[in-house]
Amino acid sequence: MIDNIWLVPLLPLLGFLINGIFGRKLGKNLVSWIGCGSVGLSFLISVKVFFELLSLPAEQRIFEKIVFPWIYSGFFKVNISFLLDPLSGVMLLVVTGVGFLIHVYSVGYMYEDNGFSRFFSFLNLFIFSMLMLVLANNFLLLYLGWEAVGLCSYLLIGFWYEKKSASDAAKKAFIVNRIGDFGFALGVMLIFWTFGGLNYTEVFQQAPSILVAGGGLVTAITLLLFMGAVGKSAQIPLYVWLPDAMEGPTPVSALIHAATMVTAGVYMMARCHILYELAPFTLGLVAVIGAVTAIYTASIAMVQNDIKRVLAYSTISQLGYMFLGCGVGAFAAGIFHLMTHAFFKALLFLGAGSVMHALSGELNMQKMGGLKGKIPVTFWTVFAAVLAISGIPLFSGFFSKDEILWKAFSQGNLLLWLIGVICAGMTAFYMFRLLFLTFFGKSRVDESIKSHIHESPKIMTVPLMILAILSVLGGYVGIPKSLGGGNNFEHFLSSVFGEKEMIIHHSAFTEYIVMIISIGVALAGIFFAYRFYISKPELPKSLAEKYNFPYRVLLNKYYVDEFYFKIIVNPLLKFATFLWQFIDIRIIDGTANGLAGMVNWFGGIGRKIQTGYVRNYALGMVLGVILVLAYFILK
Amino acid sequence: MSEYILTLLVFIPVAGALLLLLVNGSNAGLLKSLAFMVSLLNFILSLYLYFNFDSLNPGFQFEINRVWIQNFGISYHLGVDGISLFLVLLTTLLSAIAILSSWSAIKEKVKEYMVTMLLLEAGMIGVFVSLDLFLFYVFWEGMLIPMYFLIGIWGGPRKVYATIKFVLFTMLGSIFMLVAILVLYFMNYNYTGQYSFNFTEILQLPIPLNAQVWLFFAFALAFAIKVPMFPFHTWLPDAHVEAPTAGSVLLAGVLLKMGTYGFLRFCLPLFPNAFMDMIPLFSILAVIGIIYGALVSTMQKDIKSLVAFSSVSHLGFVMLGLFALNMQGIQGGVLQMINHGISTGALFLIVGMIYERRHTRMIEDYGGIARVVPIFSIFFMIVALSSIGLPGTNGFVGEFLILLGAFNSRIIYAVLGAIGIILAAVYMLWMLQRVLFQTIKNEENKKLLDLNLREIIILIPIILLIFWIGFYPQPLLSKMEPAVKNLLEYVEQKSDSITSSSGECDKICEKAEESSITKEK
Amino acid sequence: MEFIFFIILSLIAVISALMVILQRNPIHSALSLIVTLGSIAGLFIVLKAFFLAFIQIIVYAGAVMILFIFVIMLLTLRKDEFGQEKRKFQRIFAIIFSAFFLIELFIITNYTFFGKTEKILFTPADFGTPQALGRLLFTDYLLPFEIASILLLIAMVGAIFLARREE
Amino acid sequence: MVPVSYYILLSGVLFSIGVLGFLIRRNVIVVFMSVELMLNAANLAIIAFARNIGSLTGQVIVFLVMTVAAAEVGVGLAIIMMFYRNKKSVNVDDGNLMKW
Repeated sequence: MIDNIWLVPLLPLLGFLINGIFGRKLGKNLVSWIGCGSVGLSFLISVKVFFELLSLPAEQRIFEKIVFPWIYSGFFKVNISFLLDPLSGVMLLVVTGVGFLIHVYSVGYMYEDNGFSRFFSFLNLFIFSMLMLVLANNFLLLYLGWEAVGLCSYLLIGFWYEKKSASDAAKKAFIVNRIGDFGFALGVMLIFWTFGGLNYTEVFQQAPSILVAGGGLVTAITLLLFMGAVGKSAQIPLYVWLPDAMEGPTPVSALIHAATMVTAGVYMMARCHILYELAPFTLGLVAVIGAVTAIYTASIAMVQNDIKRVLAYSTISQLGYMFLGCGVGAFAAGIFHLMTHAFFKALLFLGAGSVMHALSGELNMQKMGGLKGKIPVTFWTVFAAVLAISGIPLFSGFFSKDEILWKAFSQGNLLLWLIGVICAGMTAFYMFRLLFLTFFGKSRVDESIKSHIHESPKIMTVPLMILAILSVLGGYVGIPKSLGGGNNFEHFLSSVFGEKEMIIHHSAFTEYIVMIISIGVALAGIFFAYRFYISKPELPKSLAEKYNFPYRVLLNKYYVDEFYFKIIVNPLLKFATFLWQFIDIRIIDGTANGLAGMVNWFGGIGRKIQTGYVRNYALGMVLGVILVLAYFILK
Repeated sequence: MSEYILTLLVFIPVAGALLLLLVNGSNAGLLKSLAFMVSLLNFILSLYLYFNFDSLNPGFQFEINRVWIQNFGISYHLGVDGISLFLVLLTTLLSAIAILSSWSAIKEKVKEYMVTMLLLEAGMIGVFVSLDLFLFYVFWEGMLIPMYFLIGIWGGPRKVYATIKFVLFTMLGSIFMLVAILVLYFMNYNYTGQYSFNFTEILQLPIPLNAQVWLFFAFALAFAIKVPMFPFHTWLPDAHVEAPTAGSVLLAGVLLKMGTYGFLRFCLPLFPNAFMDMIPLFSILAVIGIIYGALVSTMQKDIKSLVAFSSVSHLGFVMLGLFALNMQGIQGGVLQMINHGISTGALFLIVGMIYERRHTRMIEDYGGIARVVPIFSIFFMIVALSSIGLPGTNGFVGEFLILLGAFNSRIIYAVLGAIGIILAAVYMLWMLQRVLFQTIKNEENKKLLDLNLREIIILIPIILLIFWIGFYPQPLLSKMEPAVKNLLEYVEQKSDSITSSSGECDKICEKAEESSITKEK
Repeated sequence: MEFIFFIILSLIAVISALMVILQRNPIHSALSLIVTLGSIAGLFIVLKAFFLAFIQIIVYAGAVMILFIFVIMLLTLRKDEFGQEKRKFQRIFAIIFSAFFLIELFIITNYTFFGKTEKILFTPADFGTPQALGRLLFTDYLLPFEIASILLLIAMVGAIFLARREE
Repeated sequence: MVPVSYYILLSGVLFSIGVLGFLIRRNVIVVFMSVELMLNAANLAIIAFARNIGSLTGQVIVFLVMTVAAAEVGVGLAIIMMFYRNKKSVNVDDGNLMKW
């Protein structure tokens, strides 16, 4: 079965083509069957392939399949080919699994929308491109998947293209991604320049020999690739597009901006871990950016009122965590957090979607409250996810986040660990704030909607429940040794990341203390949230007035968008107008028309000689004779 | 048969044009279908060319070499190799599509229109297949005349200014080229003792370095104007905005490629040393072209001038590829020529279609038409993405190879060139957003009717080509590879031989100078 | 002896030439032109071109000048009013140019001829006679002769056509 | 024997007088006469040379020049007649239709 791995990406592609071309004529349920069926089938195949992979002994767990030659030019040989190893196996499961659940969910969610078939075709296209990205065995195919995923997020964010804000957000997402891809493309070229080939196996085998550890070249390659990751996974400089991407339908946010696409950067980092290990400077930078992004976006999330914006900022901050994990060298922990995050963040988004569904599109948390009784299933599933993300023990978030914090601590960079812990506290705070504002307290829902709040249909709640189970049990795959677990997740990935034992110079005891600190911080966060939003609801308002300036800064997202606009976008457009109006029309066209004008002017002078007086011409003749004679005399 | 195919390819449209002259001008239907039949036949013939093109032999194939004017040594020498094969295919394809697309667009003087189109096609194919400098020049200038009439008669409001500017710009360049051809002609006489314009013979001529530089600049000016490279590009937006749809499809799709083809076919092999010295200058100009073209097109108000400036940017990429002077760069350049022909040609077709319905090209007159004309917007979206160079479409393969080639030659050019990718996304998506998306404000947009069958038939082959080259460019690349490899080896070997033996060549150079003086007296 | 004739005739020629251009009345300038032509004919005789001298007198002085006088009379010209010259610089330039022209001729002549060709080569016996000229005309230069006759014919037709009275 | 250069000098002087007249006078007929004068000066020079080298060809040339001169006067005067008929004046400056 492992041989026809190419079936996994092919099915969503077929789904895309069928829904895309014949969508209108097929009718909604056939479209939904094709859409979900294709992803479901590829999920089953990937599960089977995953277990086949598991059955192989550790070091044989790598399988390449060349499908057909893509670009051959001189010694630049690249073909469409797939690589299956534990890392891509895990990603495969996450993408197709979570993807399938979201497909099922969106059948219910998007049922009334008349672009139904178009939505499903784009979703399938997205799954296809994400699978190409994950299964690629060379950097160029990775780049293809990379940009194709950017395209799908463009199409899906701008799905309701009537709304100007939606098409603006889509354009912004694509362009910011494109800036990241600019760096990524240069990285790929630099790799080709140094190694003469783009295949992973080739590059990673020759890497230690060709690249000098910590040298300029490897740092350049890793930095450029990281630039691509920053663009795609919305880290500090290029994160501005993710909050606006909430304009798209909620399942899109769940699938693309929580579970799969944004994690592409982390996957790429994990995939090129050999290169990154050779470039300590880049690793340090990655860790710092990860940590700073985490705490920065967590601070913004604390004051946002739009439920989806809160989740968007929390995604960026969790991604910051994953980069922090990779930055400190714990790639396995990063991927583990990626997996668990995919589960509970997708659940949160879908939960928010079903809340919106219930309140017929209401997004502002200030106009919610007291929904606990009315939509119980959504409440309990979201509650499970909130517990998981805040790092409460026994839930998946705890294991993966704690793993990263522990690895950060054990690697000795305490500052990063401290930032991580504070951020964990903030996460707990804003997640429970979200929970309390939407589900607890008195209902601030306005009258018209209040009457027909209803629980979402079964087709939406079943995926919620499955995701809830996953977000709870997901953590048990990687229970750390110190808590008696075999940490077989890391063990499983070791064949990819190599069996290097972290130099644990701390005893297990310190690990417990670290764990207790992080739990304590999380509980503190919850307590504050409880005090702010349940016991004394007016407290946040008074706090807001007192510290008005910081509050307003946080509310407007540190004015970063306006800053970017003023510093980059406006000058660029002004410069472009200048180029066009001044250089193009004034100078170049000016010279061309000027040349014509000059010829015209000379003509004018020439014309004046024709005075019309016969005697002038006589004079001219005689002058001519004189000059000729003079010439002969002087010669 | 294989020897006459190229002559047939060039002269069938001419025969078609003559045939059309006999048909009386009133029944336009017959005229149009006849013209389309001729161009279709020509396209099928070029497919024959494609299928029995032996992709292993790097030299010229389907060659025909007859004497044309004996005492001046002008020969009727046609030939096709890996590089020009696909350009010929592109020409025949685009001409057939252009004629089909002007079915409803052209109302008055249909006969003259079809005759000019067919003559234009003949001229264009002639340029790509002629291997005699004189013959090349004849086609190079000859092709200008139909284009002049196409823009001049059936163009938009400022058509006269645009077409005169177009012809004068090209003429200015080609005058210097003519002088250079004559200098080569006399040098050849001194070196071999008999007069000949034959390209393959002139190739053997070892030209000393100082002569090479001047001759290179003469040729380069003519081709740079045609490409168009940065300072000489202002004729392009005017010509495009004023040209009828079919005219601008051919103008963008084929005429611009003659400049880059000229660089590859004539400048590189004839003057390798000068070419290598000029790499920094031309690469910088190419990069400026890319960024300048992209930036300026963001601010355009008119869709056609936006697409025109975008082709300045795309051809800047092609030039960057050519001047990278390695396998990837040149192959990318040639492939990008074809891709640009397809995607920008399609863009102009699409703008033409919407223009036929709304009679305006201003972006702000549109908005939110995706709801009203879904099929049109899907095609528009796909072609726009292919022109941005999205992986999976044809643009990406060419652009990536070019940037890779530029990266291998000098990293800074690739980095600056890559900025072009971002800007490409900016202007194209912004335009798409303002045209297709957002809410419908304008009443007329509501009454737009979607593409009819004919228009869909026009666009289908293009969309197929876009994805075929995007996912499986091997047939094109493999057929190009021997020709490009041979060209590079030849240039390498010739440039070394010239630098090493430059002493001996100076003697020839002096002789050439004073002998050409004696000629004039 | 010959020299004296030459001096007298050339003086007459120069003075009458000046009179031609300086006279106010065109009739007087026409008459002085006839005197010039006569003096030139005299010079021809000095140069032993007898036949030509007579032709000069008959054709030029006789026919051409008569035409001139005829036209002057026909057009009943009053005296030229040397009115205000519209284009002032014209006169000054004219004088400068002709002076220049004269100087250049002097330079050329003395530069090329003075003192070099004093002696006369042999002169055939019937040098200036009509027989010699006639023989030459009708043998070697027959074609120019015929063309000259056609030219005259055309000139006549042209003159008649141009000067006919409109109906 | 009178040296040739004197004759040439004489014809030069006559010719310049003709040029002067041609440039100064405003009366068409006088201009025309000065042209005739220039022509005769040229004839004189030709005969002088012919005499000097003793060839009869010079005389044939002058003979033909005279026929041409005669034709020229015929046509010239006809033109002057036309000019007068149109412009009612003989002043050269009135013929300025060619003014830019």
